[in-house]
Amino acid sequence: MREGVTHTVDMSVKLGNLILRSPVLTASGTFASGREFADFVDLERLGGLVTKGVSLEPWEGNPAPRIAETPSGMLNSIGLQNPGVEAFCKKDLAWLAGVDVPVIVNVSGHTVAEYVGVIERLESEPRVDGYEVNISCPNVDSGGMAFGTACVPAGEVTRACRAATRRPLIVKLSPNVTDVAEIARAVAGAGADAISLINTLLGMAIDTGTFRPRLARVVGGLSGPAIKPVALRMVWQVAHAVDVPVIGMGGIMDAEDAAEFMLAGASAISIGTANFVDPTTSMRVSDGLAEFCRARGIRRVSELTGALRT
Amino acid sequence: MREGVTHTVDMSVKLGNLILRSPVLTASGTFASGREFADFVDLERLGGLVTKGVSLEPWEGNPAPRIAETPSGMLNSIGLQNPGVEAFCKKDLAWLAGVDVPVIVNVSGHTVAEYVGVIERLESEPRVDGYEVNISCPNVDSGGMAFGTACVPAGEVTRACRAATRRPLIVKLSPNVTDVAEIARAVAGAGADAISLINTLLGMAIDTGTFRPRLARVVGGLSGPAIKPVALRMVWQVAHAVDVPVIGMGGIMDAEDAAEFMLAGASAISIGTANFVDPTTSMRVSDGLAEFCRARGIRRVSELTGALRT
Amino acid sequence: MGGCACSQPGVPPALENVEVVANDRVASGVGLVVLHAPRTAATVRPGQFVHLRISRESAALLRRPFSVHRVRGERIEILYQVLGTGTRLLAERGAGEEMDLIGPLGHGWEIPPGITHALLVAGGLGAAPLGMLAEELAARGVAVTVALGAPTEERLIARDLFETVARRFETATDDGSCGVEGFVTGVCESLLADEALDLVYTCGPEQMQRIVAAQAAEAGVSCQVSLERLMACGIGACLSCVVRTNEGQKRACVDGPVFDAATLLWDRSEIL
Amino acid sequence: MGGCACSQPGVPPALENVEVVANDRVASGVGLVVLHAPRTAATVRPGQFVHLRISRESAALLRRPFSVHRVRGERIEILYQVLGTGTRLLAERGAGEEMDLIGPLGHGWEIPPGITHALLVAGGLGAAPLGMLAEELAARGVAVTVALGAPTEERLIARDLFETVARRFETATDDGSCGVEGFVTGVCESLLADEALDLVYTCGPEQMQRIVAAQAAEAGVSCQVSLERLMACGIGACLSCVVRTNEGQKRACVDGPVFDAATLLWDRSEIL
Ligand SMILES: Cc1cc2nc3c(=O)[nH]c(=O)nc-3n(C[C@H](O)[C@H](O)[C@H](O)COP(=O)(O)OP(=O)(O)OC[C@H]3O[C@@H](n4cnc5c(N)ncnc54)[C@H](O)[C@@H]3O)c2cc1C
Ligand SMILES: Cc1cc2nc3c(=O)[nH]c(=O)nc-3n(C[C@H](O)[C@H](O)[C@H](O)COP(=O)(O)OP(=O)(O)OC[C@H]3O[C@@H](n4cnc5c(N)ncnc54)[C@H](O)[C@@H]3O)c2cc1C
Ligand SMILES: Cc1cc2nc3c(=O)[nH]c(=O)nc-3n(C[C@H](O)[C@H](O)[C@H](O)COP(=O)(O)O)c2cc1C
Ligand SMILES: Cc1cc2nc3c(=O)[nH]c(=O)nc-3n(C[C@H](O)[C@H](O)[C@H](O)COP(=O)(O)O)c2cc1C
Ligand code: FES
Ligand code: FES
Repeated sequence: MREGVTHTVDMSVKLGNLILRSPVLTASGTFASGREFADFVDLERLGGLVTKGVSLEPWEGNPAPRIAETPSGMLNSIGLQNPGVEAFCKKDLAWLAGVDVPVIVNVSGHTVAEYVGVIERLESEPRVDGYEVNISCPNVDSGGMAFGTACVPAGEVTRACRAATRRPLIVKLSPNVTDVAEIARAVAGAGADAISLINTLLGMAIDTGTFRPRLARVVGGLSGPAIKPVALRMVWQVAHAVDVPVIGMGGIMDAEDAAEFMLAGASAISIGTANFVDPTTSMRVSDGLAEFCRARGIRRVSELTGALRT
Repeated sequence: MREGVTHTVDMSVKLGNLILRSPVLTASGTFASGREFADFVDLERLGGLVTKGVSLEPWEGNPAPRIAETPSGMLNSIGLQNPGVEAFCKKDLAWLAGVDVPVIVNVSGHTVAEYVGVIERLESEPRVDGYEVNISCPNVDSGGMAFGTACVPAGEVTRACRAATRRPLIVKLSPNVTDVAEIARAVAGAGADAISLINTLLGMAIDTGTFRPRLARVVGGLSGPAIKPVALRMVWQVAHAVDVPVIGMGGIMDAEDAAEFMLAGASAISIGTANFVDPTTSMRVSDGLAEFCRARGIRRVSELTGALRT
Repeated sequence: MGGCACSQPGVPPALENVEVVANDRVASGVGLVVLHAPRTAATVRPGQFVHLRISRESAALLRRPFSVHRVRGERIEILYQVLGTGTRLLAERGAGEEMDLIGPLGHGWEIPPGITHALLVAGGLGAAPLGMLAEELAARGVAVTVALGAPTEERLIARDLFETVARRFETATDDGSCGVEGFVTGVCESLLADEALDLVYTCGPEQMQRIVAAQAAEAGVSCQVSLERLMACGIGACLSCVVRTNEGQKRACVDGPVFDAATLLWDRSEIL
Repeated sequence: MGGCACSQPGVPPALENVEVVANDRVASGVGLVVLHAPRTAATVRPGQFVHLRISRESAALLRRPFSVHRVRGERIEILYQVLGTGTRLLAERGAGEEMDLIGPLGHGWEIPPGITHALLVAGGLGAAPLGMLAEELAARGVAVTVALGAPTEERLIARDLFETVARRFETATDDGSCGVEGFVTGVCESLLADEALDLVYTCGPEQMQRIVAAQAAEAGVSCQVSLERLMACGIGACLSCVVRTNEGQKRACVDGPVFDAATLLWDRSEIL
């Protein structure tokens, strides 16, 4: 069966200059650098592996508790804990050298200079295929989301990163804004090759037993199926607002969900929280999307992109 | 048991000049004008009944399908279908004349003048105890949410409505904004006696069988437990930003949920989508909140407001 | 019907805790669940429905509307087609498990006094709300003719019930495995020509009901249809279930689900 | 332990479909579920856990981590306390029902070569991960002393197992209904004074583990503790389960749940 599927449906998609063998990527922060999933997933069948956020210096992240379950979703306030770009190169990229999959490094920073610093350090690393600039993390005090909620700073970070690399540059947007299309236009105008969305919605949960917030940091980012309707709406808005390709994510659990995002205008999609629920999700979605197309006589998965009938 | 509960816990709350016998209200658009729920709920035990949105002229609403179920939530694009303020007075207020419960009329309009027109017409109606100005409906093309997503128009509508009435004036905010606290300050500054939030999050769902949006209007408002974390976060932010009382809502299904909103800073709470799932929810939450307080030796439910320990 | 709730006062709906008595597959993808629901059983009228909460844990939040197919003592029977999350969960429920419902709901079939011969036209699961009606008509001495359609013989739902109560019973299957090969609308057309009918009652896919309504209108026979709409509340409060009629927008859950076909503005109405 | 995964290579975790063989209440609010899980049963080591998906339909999305209490042939046994949504659902699962798990997971108890006498201190459900350990120690000829604490006699979990394998078995209950009246830490203190121990293993409320660790340190005996943290992935990818140690932040799911008490920075660690 699977053989037949891969033979009849062309699963490759184009993201600017990047040609991916599948539209299924992994969402940053939910897949580490892939190693932990190697027992569950054939990493080489992924369209791309988007790493956990990497910063110039090591970041400690936020105090625990860092997660809370919510109806059909979860909150996290990990806070971009990571060992810094140097350790990332030594450990993660070294391990990834043995895996044939496009690697997109998710870049974090408190300042424009820090974002650029990470990219500059990575430019000499052959194992990096592109960058995803995270201007939308709700879990750090300065930088992060602050860049992603207004057009001017969003454009500035993008322009500075663009100047630092000729590699594919994806900018990841925050959903915590009044007009996501406006921000999308700003970053596309500043040179982004693609836009990914959505990052998490800022949320909160309270323990009625202790009268305390469930997250030590009080607020955190909401992800999972609960946010899918919001994510889909934003992908649809952004796909209509800009010419660059869109990578859609937010609550994708199965191939039907993935198809919804592509119909709304996404050229590729990312699996996030679902990796925790079922570590094989990315493979299931990949196979399921191929089957979805085959069953409908669709020859190329890319034909789904924007095929919504309104 | 219930007897004991009502005797030992003071369930009354103050919303500006309004003293309510319970913090439990019904959310606009989910309870009509109460009549349909009279078989399930003792309306006179509600803190207040917030009516479906009322406009100056009759509104047709949006074409069907108008709802779609989503994980732990639902989308709606009813579009404020209502027979206009005149018919509302004749039918709904006439029926409510026989029910001893505070009536808060939810007011909609395309223009500032329309909002004011509704209030002016209702000023002479003794059965009206207050207004909730909806500047946050995502389901109408002009007016509605447009007023609620920027400070200047939000302030303008509020000021105009304030000038038209001395009755309690609640302004209902949209969650589809970058900075809800800023909007809250604008409407509080313009004379709102209280702020209610959140209205629905703008979302979308797609039928992968037909490649069509599940809602005829394409986008609609997301409500239900899925949005609770976002609602709680916004209530918490707004309660810290303004001095006027806050009415919290968004996914409340039980007394624990209601307690979360009060701990985050709400003086009262509204039951919305849960009315569809269990038409007795408002009573269950009322009894449950009393029991919640009793079990913890809390004498007044109002002590929960803002009691979050951070 | 369509607004004239006067003619069907009925009892007010209530929330009722119910228990599954039996739950069996009756055709491929179709189940029959028997619920112990004394209040509903005692008060429901043909064409009314219940709004069922299949699970409290599920991420699928809303209730699901189902017609009451038959009543037996304190039990109601629901015929259901497995389509999505809710009906899949329903099919997994076994005897002894509990659920709750709101019911009885809606404005059911009108049985005008003095009618002597009625035609019931059912397509697929459309047979569900016509079961109680057929029994009630027969009990009142009204002659009942039934036209039942399905893709194949196996999918002819509630055949036994209709065969028992109907004076005349015709079937149509897409594959000709039972009765006429083709659509049930063909059978309807011949019956309208053959028989002296006072009324047509129909339920099934909206496209089919539309054709039946047109055929009845052509033949000068009045026609009642039972419509399906997406429903959140089921009790008239949310306005999700609107139906366009020549008297304005009506709510399928309280003004319907049964409407006089002559009042419907089909051209604007939604096909689910 | 704490980072030295070298000493416990184990098998890589896998997704395994499992079936409920039995699910019984063993004390008030405590259940024992037996799962047919051949791969996990064959490979799990004492102190490891499984990440269980209790329901696919539930709005509660995440898996739930549970220690493997015992292995019998192709079956694993899990002792669970009913606390919230997930464990309530678990308690409703009956024989024949299917679930899936990821396992075996985590770095379990270390059994250093040459030890002759170990003390196991369990508070409440803390007995769960100590079951397999007690059996394994006994099988290796290590003398086992067990101190088991609970609020009341009825809540002394896994008493039979410990009574069978332990050379010495002491209990403490809050109400004195069995053994010493008071906390199990009191019993632990006397045992540390009485017996010549090579190692203390403990699991239970974090506050209790902290005291036991301090007592062991005082007595110059090394101590291993099994920590509970909120876990999303369970496989080391999400960083939700961090534990502060003197070697930096560790992940409870892969570097733990068992840690050498001496490495923990208790003062900064989270009490669930
Ligand atoms: C008054 C009335 C009576 C009905 N009687 C019966 C009956 O006797 N037997 C039967 O099999 N079906 C009946 N239906 C249709 C039945 O309600 C749907 O098949 C069922 O809700 C599908 O639920 P699901 O979770 O399996 O599907 P999903 O597609 O997962 O449902 C998603 C949402 O769409 C709604 N929905 C999906 N299909 C329909 C539909 N056709 N009509 C209304 N809502 C729908 C669901 O209620 C839910 O809110 C009736 C519908 C109405 C309005
Ligand atoms: C390695 C490990 C082994 C465990 N072994 C056992 C065992 O053998 N027996 C047993 O009864 N319990 C054990 N626990 C605790 C068990 O995981 C929780 O009691 C359970 O997850 C509660 O789920 P719930 O849905 O009932 O509670 P809810 O409060 O509804 O859960 C909400 C969320 O919080 C998490 N959570 C709540 N309490 C805990 C907790 N104490 N530890 C970790 N996560 C928690 C849940 O997993 C879920 O993500 C273990 C925990 C860990 C980390
Ligand atoms: C635990 C966790 C950690 C995350 N870390 C990052 C991160 O480091 N960088 C980033 O851009 N997004 C991060 N995200 C956001 C996800 O990449 C994704 O945008 C979001 O979770 C929505 O998708 P989902 O609903 O499929 O999870 C994280 C999400 C989760 C749940
Ligand atoms: C079907 C439906 C109709 C609604 N109509 C209105 C309305 O007329 N005016 C308004 O201010 N809010 C309206 N709302 C928003 C609710 O009042 C409430 O703010 C929102 O649904 C969040 O609460 P919940 O999650 O408890 O439903 C409507 C919501 C739903 C689901
Ligand atoms: S379903 Fe709510 S009005 Fe009909
Ligand atoms: S639970 Fe994800 S890293 Fe430990």
